[in-house]
Amino acid sequence: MNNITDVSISEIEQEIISEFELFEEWSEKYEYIIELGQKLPALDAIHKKEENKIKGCQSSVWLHSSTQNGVIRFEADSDSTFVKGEIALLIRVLSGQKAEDILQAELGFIDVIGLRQHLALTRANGLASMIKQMKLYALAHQSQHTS
Amino acid sequence: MNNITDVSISEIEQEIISEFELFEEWSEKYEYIIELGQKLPALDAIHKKEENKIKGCQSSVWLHSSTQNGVIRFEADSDSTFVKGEIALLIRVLSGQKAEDILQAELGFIDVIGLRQHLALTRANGLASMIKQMKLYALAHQSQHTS
Amino acid sequence: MKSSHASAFPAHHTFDVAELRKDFPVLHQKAYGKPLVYFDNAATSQKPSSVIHALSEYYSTTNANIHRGVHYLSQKASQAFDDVRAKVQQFIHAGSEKEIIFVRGTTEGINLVAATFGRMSVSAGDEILVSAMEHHSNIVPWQLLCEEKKAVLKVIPMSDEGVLDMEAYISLLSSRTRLVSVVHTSNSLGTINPVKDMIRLAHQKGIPVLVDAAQAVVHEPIDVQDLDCDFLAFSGHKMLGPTGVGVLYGKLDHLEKMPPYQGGGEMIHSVSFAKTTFNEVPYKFEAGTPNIADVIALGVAIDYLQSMDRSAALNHELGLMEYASLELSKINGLRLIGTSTNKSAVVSFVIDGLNALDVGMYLDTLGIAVRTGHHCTEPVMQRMGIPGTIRASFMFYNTYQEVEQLITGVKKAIELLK
Amino acid sequence: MKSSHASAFPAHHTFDVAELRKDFPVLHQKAYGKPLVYFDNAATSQKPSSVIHALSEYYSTTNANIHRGVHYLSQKASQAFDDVRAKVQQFIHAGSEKEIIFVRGTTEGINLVAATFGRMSVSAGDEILVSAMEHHSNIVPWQLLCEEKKAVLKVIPMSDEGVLDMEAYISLLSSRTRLVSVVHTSNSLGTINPVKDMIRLAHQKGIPVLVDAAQAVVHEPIDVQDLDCDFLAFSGHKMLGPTGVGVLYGKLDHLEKMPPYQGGGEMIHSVSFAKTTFNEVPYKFEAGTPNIADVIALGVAIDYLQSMDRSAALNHELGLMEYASLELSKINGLRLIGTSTNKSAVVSFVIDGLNALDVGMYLDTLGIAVRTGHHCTEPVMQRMGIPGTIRASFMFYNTYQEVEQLITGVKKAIELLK
Ligand SMILES: Cc1ncc(COP(=O)(O)O)c(C=O)c1O
Ligand SMILES: Cc1ncc(COP(=O)(O)O)c(C=O)c1O
Repeated sequence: MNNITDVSISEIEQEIISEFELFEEWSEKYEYIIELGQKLPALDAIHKKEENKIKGCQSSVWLHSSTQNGVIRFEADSDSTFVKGEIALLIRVLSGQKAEDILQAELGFIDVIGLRQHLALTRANGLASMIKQMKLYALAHQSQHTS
Repeated sequence: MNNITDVSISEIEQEIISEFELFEEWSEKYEYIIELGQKLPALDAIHKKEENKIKGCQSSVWLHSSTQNGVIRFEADSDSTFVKGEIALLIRVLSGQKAEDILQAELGFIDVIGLRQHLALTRANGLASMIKQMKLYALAHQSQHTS
Repeated sequence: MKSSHASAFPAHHTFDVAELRKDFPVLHQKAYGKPLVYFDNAATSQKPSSVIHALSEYYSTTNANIHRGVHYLSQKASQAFDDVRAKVQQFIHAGSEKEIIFVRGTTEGINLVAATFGRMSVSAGDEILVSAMEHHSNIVPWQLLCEEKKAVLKVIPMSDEGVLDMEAYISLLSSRTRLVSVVHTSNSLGTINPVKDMIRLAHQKGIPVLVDAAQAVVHEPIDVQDLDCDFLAFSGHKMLGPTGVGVLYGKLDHLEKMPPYQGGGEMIHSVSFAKTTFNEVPYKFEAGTPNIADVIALGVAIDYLQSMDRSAALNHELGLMEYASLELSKINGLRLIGTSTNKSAVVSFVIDGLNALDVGMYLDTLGIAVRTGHHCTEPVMQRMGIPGTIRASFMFYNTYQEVEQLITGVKKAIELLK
Repeated sequence: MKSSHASAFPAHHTFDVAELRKDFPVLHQKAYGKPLVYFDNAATSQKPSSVIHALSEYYSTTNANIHRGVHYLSQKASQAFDDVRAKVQQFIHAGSEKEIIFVRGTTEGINLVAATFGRMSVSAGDEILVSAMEHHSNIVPWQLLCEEKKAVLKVIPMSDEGVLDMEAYISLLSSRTRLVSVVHTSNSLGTINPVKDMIRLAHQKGIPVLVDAAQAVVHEPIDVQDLDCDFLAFSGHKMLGPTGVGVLYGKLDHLEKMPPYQGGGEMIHSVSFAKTTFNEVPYKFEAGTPNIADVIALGVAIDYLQSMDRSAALNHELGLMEYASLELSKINGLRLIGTSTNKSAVVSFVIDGLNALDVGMYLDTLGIAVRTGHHCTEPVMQRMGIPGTIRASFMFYNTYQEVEQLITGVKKAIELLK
């Protein structure tokens, strides 16, 4: 995840969609996302500070963003393993991409793999807020570089 | 209506119930009550004063009460012919009766002849308030005479 | 909606009332064994089967509390509920979903504005401006506010025809006016007010405007952005939807500045005894478990309206109104109340020497449902010098034959009651 | 409702859950192809077919606006509506029908009291007393009131078991206390508070008491005269009725002295721009078209409850709760939250190292509906030092097999998530 990726956002989204096509049941998707969450490297303690915190209704997310060689890197953590799994997907899609690409990303895969109806974007967790934060960071980065 | 009656309240109620048994349809009852209303003698203008007025939501009633030879006499008027018809029935039952009998009257005939469901006692007219006023007058009369 | 306006729309010969009536089960009821003629639509509209079915369907397959639940039913219910907010937004052309607040009805919508926006912007000596033809629900909340704040309620006068005096309106817009709250379509007179102009004039002086659209939404398309109103309220039950639900639209700018209304679940971000923070708009104004099922059924009512040829429906309604007005006004001693040239499908009238209640009850014996009395607009009756009217209000599912029954009924009532 | 209380009622072997379940269509739904296990009853209860049918029936045969209409449908609707007020009176043993006010739900009931009784009786420096286990709906209205009036919100503390500290309560009842507002049965802990004693103690000092009975009415008979509470609020949707309707009970004495809440139709006696007079209690508090259909359906929910053997139902619910508590507490790392000996049919728990949301979502994949989080009682979570709980709440239509599925599910969740 620390590497700069050459693969485009939509290509990665397509990959994820294909992976999820293997699952027929919501329970299988759930278990896969949990697995991704369990595998997500823990965020450095120093980044787990208040200003990086995004509070959802039932879980918290810490998001650390940085810039490296013109692309943006995201690292994140949560107290919920499921949310960590969702984070893992988002990071896979957005981390290592250019600011303008992140800003333009519509992240249709969230709908396609059936996460949206499974509260992914509801108030119960911070995923919607996390996407917003990621885009805001990309925006801030972009205006810094164009101004 | 000015005469003192010997017939008891429940006997008169029974009479009215028998009369209404002739009617099958609500429209027939309506027309009969209108007829009674049209026949009710107008109240003397001097009694149509503010303190005798009982305001319903859609019609007004003026009620004049007096005592004669130990019984109570009611006269009344309304701007609605239908309400006048209801008044005519109430007067027939209660006017000329003794205070204690008026106080005890349950006036079950209103239910039996099917007036209650036809807004007789709803807020649309002042009938419920009128019965209350008649009873209050009887009560005032009674306490005057026992005290 | 000029009276002449029936011709502004091409005649839709395809508007098939008989077919539409099949969708409304109540219309096939009998009253005292007689076919029901329902002309009390301004009080509440009847509901199509799809709306009725949506309620049973919801309670039989989905029912759950929304938004904070992680389980299947709760997600299904939340989704269905949230979809209606987007649907209402589109229905009234609001700029954002956040501008749509679910309330119990028009009355609660207006009270919400009075208790929040009103309390925050009105001080002693300030003025609130309403019209002479308001429903009690658009009078009493302002009277309560004015009493609390020692502010003054001013009234735009109207003519004998029931038309607002626009010159008086302009001169009543003062530097102390904090809000104009005006009815779009009068429920007792049928008058359609020039709200768009009124809003423009108020805005020229920086005065916000609330529109009471209770009688408007079911009859004509409403575009809040085109009107540029600051607030707009309506009731579900008057637009084919269920009782217990309505909508308050508010411009985002205002909503964000307004304090919360009721406190409780849903409207908070976090609660502690030390410090409570409020949720964002529109949730800030929706305390407690919402009326989930009825909101969902309201969405189905909107679907129904949008699936119709609305201009043909309006055309038909105005046709009924004009026909009824024409025939009634031929009757000796009968006087129409509310004769604006810009009218909705409402006919209000009085008959010399007859009590409105007696006439209404007589029509009832024939199975014809009209409303009598002041229609919750007592000041209109005071202005017109009458105790009340007999009112027939039409909906697209009414027919010319029904109007004929009404005319015949009124004539018979006069015979009987005179 | 002591825990030991299962034996206080004779065992009703005739309590036939399978038969009762037939009345509740949602219980026969599937979630992801799995039979639904509905344990989110404290959030909202499911509805029997009779209640669902009452809604379709009303809209298909009766629908009309009430009280001021003279026509057939309006009289039918008014009668049906008014009958429910009498039914509710009898259901909670109120002294008079006038003491029953229809509201949207518990939240609105409490807000109504805060905005009327509260505003009229609280001044700067006065105190309102609530408990540490209140739902947000019984905290935020008082915080808003206290902020407006510069009054102080005081809190009755509770033990680690979730039991109110009665000594602290007594000492908190001060000469400045204007109202005690306390939950009858906690939705997150299950604790049943000794409200009758609490009311007696408050009354000794002349302090009125509001009871939040949202979680109580469906499980046990409530007698407001026996409790002697001054106000009591509950929601229809938590007691087998529809969303969008609830009840506020208030002692007539109070209600008559209170100013109106919302202004509009129904709540007035007469309106003019010069002088408006208000209707009598309870109408004074019911502005606008009421939620007619849902009120009528609430009446049917009451009928359903009253047709049941309620003590057998309670016995069954408490049995489920005790069995679930016993089995869950055997699980390593699992901790029950709320262990009062006087408990309702709610089991709340946390699991070491696991996030409640993850567990809830896992159970959901099995078709088991529980609720996770703070359950709109954040201060309870703060007090217990946890972010939230997993909560299973039971109704008489739940079964022991379903509880076993829950236990198995929780064990599997731990395996998967650890
Ligand atoms: C104890 C308690 N009080 C109040 C409420 C609020 O009820 P409603 O959302 O129906 O207004 C609830 C429901 O969640 C509750 O459990
Ligand atoms: C013009 C107008 N405003 C407000 C209302 C009040 O609507 P509701 O009773 O649904 O709150 C009505 C309904 O009677 C109305 O006709």
